[in-house]
Amino acid sequence: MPTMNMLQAINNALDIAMGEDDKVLCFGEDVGSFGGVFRATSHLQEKYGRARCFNTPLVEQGIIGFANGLAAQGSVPVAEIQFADYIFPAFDQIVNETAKFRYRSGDLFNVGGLTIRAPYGGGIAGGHYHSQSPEAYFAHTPGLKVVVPRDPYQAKGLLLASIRDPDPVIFFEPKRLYRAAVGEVPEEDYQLPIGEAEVTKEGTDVTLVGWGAQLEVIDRAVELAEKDGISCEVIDLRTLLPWDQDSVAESVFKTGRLVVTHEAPRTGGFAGEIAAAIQERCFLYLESPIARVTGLDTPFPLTLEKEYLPDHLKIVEAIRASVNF
Amino acid sequence: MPTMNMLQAINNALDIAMGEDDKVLCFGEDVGSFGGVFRATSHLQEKYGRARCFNTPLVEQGIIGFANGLAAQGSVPVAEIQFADYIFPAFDQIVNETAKFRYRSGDLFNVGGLTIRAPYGGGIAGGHYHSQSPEAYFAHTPGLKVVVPRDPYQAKGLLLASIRDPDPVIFFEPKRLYRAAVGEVPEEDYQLPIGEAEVTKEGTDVTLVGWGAQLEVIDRAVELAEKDGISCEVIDLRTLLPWDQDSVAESVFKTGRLVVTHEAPRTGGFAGEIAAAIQERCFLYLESPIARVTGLDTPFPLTLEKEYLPDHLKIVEAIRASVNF
Amino acid sequence: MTTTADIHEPTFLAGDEFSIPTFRLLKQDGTLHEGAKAPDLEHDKALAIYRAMVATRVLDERMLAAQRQGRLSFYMQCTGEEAAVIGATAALDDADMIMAQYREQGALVYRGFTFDEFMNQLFGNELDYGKGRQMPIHYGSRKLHYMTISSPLATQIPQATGYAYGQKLAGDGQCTTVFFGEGAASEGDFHAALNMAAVHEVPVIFFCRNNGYAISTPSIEQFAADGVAPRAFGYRMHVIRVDGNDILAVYAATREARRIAVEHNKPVLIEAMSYRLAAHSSSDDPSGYRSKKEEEAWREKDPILRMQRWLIDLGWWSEEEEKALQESLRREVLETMKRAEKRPPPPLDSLVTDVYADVTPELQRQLDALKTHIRQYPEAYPKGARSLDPDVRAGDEAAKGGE
Amino acid sequence: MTTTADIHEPTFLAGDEFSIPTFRLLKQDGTLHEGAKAPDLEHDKALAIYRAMVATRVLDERMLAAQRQGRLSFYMQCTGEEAAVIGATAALDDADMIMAQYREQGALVYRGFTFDEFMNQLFGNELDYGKGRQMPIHYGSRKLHYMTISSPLATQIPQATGYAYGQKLAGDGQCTTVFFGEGAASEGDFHAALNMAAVHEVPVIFFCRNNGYAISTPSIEQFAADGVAPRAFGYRMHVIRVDGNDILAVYAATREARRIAVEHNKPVLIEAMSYRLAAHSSSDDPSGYRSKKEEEAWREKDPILRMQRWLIDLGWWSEEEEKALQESLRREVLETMKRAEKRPPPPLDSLVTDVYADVTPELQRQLDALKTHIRQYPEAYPKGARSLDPDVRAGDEAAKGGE
Ligand SMILES: Cc1ncc(C[n+]2csc(CCOP(=O)(O)OP(=O)(O)O)c2C)c(N)n1
Ligand SMILES: Cc1ncc(C[n+]2csc(CCOP(=O)(O)OP(=O)(O)O)c2C)c(N)n1
Ligand SMILES: [Mg+2]
Ligand SMILES: [Mg+2]
Repeated sequence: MPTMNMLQAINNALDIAMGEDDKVLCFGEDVGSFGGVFRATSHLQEKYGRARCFNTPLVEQGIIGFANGLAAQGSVPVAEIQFADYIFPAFDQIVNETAKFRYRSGDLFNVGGLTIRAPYGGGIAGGHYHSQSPEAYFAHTPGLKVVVPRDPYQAKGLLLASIRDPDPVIFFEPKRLYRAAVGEVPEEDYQLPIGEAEVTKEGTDVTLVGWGAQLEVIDRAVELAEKDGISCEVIDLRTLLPWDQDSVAESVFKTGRLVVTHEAPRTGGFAGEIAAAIQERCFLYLESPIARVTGLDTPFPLTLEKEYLPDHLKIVEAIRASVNF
Repeated sequence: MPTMNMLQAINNALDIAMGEDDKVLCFGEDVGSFGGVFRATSHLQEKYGRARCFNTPLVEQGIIGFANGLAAQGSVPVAEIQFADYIFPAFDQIVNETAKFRYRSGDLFNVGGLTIRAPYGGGIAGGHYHSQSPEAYFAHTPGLKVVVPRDPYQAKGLLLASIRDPDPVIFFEPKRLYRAAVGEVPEEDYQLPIGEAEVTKEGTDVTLVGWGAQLEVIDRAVELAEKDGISCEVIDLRTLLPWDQDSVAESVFKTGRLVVTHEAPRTGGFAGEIAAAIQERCFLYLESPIARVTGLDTPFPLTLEKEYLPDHLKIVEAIRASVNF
Repeated sequence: MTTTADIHEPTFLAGDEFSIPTFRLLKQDGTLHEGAKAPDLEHDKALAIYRAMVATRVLDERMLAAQRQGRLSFYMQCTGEEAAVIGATAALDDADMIMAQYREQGALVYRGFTFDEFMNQLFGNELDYGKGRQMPIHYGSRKLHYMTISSPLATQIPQATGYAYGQKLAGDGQCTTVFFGEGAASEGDFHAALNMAAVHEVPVIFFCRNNGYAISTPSIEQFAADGVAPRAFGYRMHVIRVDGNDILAVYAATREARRIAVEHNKPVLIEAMSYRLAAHSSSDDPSGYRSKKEEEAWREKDPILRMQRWLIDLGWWSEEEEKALQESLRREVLETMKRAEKRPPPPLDSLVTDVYADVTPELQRQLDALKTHIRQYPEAYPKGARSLDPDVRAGDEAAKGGE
Repeated sequence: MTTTADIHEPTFLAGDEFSIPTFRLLKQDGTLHEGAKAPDLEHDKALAIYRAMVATRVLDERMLAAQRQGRLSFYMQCTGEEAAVIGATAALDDADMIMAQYREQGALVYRGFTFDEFMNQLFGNELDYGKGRQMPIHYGSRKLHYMTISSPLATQIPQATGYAYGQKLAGDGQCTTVFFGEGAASEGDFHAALNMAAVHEVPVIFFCRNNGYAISTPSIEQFAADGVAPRAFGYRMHVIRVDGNDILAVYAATREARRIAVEHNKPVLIEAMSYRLAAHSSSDDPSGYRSKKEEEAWREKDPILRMQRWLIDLGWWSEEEEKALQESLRREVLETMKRAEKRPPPPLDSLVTDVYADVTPELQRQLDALKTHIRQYPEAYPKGARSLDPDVRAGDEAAKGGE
């Protein structure tokens, strides 16, 4: 099996999707001949022509408006937002239009073909405009699906599934893994399920839930915790909306403890939703409060990024506190 | 003391603020001579002139961009967004600019003078574009303050405090109360505190938390519950960001039970944050799972609005379930 | 870039150097302007247009009255702008996509949306294609290539650019026409849409209805420029300004715009100058922001009367036919309204379907909990309860079969 | 509305009917174009402008080199656009507000931002006004009336309209100048800003640096029109296109624009035609999207060399002075860089201050928890730990005192 980094896996998924279906289009700022500022769309214009892979003018609300229209027409647009921090000018098109298109028309029209890709997250010394994790905004928006891959294998399988999913998907790519995460990725076409979490490690004492680049951080924390003799179960949520409550609840029934982590600010972050839903479903099984290890309630900082981030040390402390409650 | 409805109370607050400080300006779509589609800014242009109260072109991102600049310059803009459903074109200006202005400049510049007013919420047969409750998006955005009044008295005091607060405030007005809520409101200038919840009713068995128009709904539910002999404590959060955790936690220490309600969809709604934070702080005191009574995870409907809304019957059932857990 | 000329004085331009003329063919008395030539418009088509204009007017009058009687929660009229909307629609291919703002019901009437279809939406009953989820006037029709209306302004403009780009790739010779008001043209989405359409050479017609007001805001507070038309220069886009009350001019301009769009894959901007004769919506009272005198002056320019005179001059129409048409339309509106009002609401399940292609597990849980709750309090939720009652459901089915 | 003329043929316009000329005064050899007249620019001011241009160039070269050496995480150069930025700034009042995009450090240099101040921001040390929170090049200065840079594009454009509206109300005779690229001008915020400025008669100068590219995207894929200038017609706004590499033309045009803005409360659009000679940023390699030949052709139009020749012709400047200036600037950059690099980072508390005017209870809890955690693992957070260590803090204070 070939080895790919996450960018290559994404590029490969786009290549397969475009090769297989003429209706798939890729566009966004600098996406055309240059292949995107991270090069996720490299060579696609060469291979599939300027009509199907192209630069847009610099206007995110236009990119998503255009993409909504294209999807309604029956095309399968894969629109890139250069950084998730710059998705907000398109917020109205996404929240008021993409998310409600099928519902409001009684299914006469839909934009299910749409996938929006955006690099997101911190850890690259990007300060507050190249580091944000805005997933909670979209996870509060019925009609959208929100997917985040943790490694190259997941990225390819989930992106192919997102492109072909009958609903619009926001696909957040943890950009600090773009080149850092390398792994075996099958050459051929495959899909991973949307809406299903994955238990990446079984354990009995405490459940850890995260998504994207936090999985790597969780793994480091778990290594430390297991040295203390704490048996950890790790769940990659993969899809935030609709999220797989059953898998998390099942795990917590077993472990009685839950630690959720994300980079986004704590207040109103998606860990809150998970904690709220799980305390409701697992109330009598919980042996300690559900803990959240998150970013601070501040804009994303620069010089003190390390201090801000929910790293393995903060997570392991939360695990210990949970187990020793 | 004069009697006012909520619109009159808001109009009165704006009048006092503009009368007292030349730097206060009111603007937005149809806000000028017409006084706004709900008439919240009636007579302000007449009284203070076109330079200080005016119509803007129909462009929410421009209204808030303009308001950010004005606030940075030292003015005190009160910008109206005609319906909260139409705040999303301005989402970038609010989330990336308003919220981060002071932080990113190290306090060289700030937009603390800014207040954004927007009618919000359902119950007026408005369908999904005249009924939304988008507060959770903003409550996940450090740097903003989010305030929601429950009645005319609160509206005047909180709006005056918001205008004068050193931080930018999003002020959501429950529009179904605009004319429906009538009460005594002092003629003179007064402020109510931002960041402080209010216990509107004391009780011992269960704590109810809500904001805005839900307080009225909670009151109806509490009436029913108390007939069953359940003693309810009711808290109006008033400010969602930063929210008054201490008041809610203190109440739950006493009652051991919590029901939170809002109209917005459940998943990712602000009740999740409250549940997550309170289960963490009050874990050993909780006698039943924290319950959320919310809108469904759908766009806001029309014909079946009654079925969608978290009404007093749904709340009283949640109270009973909580007490009988 | 075609910047060739140099200047050595700091000379500022503002575009007032030239103004954009208005294309007109028909005078208010029904005769042609001097030097004007009517477009090819054969008898049947001319009458189809005219009938659609009258039908739209009658529908609007009756439904506003129904709203006033409390039978309907909300309504919006096209009154005064029928020629702009229907003239443009008639110049298109019937399979061209139309993306409207909300005041373009005339386009649907012209394309054959029945009064029953209108009423089902207006009353949000079980036959509404939109399943009773949107406020009145948010029509949509897949078979008539009319995108379901969305309340947020201007969002449909870049969507039209995207839709038309898809049509260009599909190579089916279709284009998209997007309608919007001069107010909506202030939104950022307008700028995005026009620029992208020009850059990507998209067959889309941007049809701006400049009716002088955005709710209470007069166009003089909307923009300082001479209307919306000069913006086209900023994108290098073809543009024409047309008398929006002149059915022949609108028709001719749109036909030519469509030719440019489809044959050359070039977007076109049309600015139709008209006036919103009615209130903004049933919630609005224009006396707060404009004078009766101004309204009267525009009422004299009524586009329907203008076309009627032209048709009568041609011998294609008569007073008697007019009377008969009006009467039959009124009757039909009232009858369909009665039918639609009585129809039951959409079933409870429609609360959670179509959020996604399939109902998610969480939505199913929420629906199940809601059903349990409604069974406990059926009187409190009559609409929801009725679709949980098997007898009622059976009755509904039988009633449907009977029509 | 000034629509008077009528036409009876459906004639479409596209604005190509007239093109927008370019205002130029200075030729590349340092002499004036025929018929051109240099603006009043006395000796001292001319040299201040020139020195700022050279200082900007030197700063950019050195800091890019520092980035390449890994001493700096990121950098962006103004190279090639110094005349546009500094010529405009020099034509303003020093108390006028400037809202820049990110490539306008020349404006700060001209206004007297010291190399120390630059370096503190670039290294995000404890003396950075921005407290180390933003990426390098996000400068701001309250005393120099230069708004702190924000990465999201075009957001500053409507803010400038608002700021200038406030200035107009304050009646202090100041205006605002907002810089942005031809790429950023595609954003919806651009449209909002210009339209609102025209409607509300705001003293703001919209200064578009058209440097041919937005990262890899050439302007031909950004818009189909002849640049950004013709958009002014859509708002009825004064506009001028100027050779952005011509310091005299930029200066003269901006001075006149400021007069129009301040005396008549009218916004003005200036489009300065130039070229980004360097990469987009230190993360970019332009060889992937443009030719060396194209770059070379523009290098020949270097704005600094052009001004230098003009100054030498006037006898206001010499080769020796040039050499001395370059050397002293290089030395100064290196020295200040060394100082700034060594300075400690901002204190841990700066993570939570300035989110609000006062630290909220929840932020205080979060900070306290973080401090406890860092005390447990001081080696893992050297920057955070150092400000928790009382010895280090005392040492810092002493060091500061010593300078
Ligand atoms: C984004 C957004 N902002 C505000 C509104 C509220 N609103 C509805 S119609 C309208 C005026 C529209 O005027 P115009 O575009 O000129 O169309 P007209 O009503 O004149 O046909 C406004 C402000 C909205 N629907 N969407
Ligand atoms: C809203 C937003 N979208 C995308 C970006 C990423 N980005 C940074 S600079 C840039 C190109 C800007 O080009 P232009 O405005 O022409 O300025 P120039 O770099 O040429 O000076 C892009 C796309 C951003 N910073 N903000
Ligand atoms: Mg209008
Ligand atoms: Mg550029």
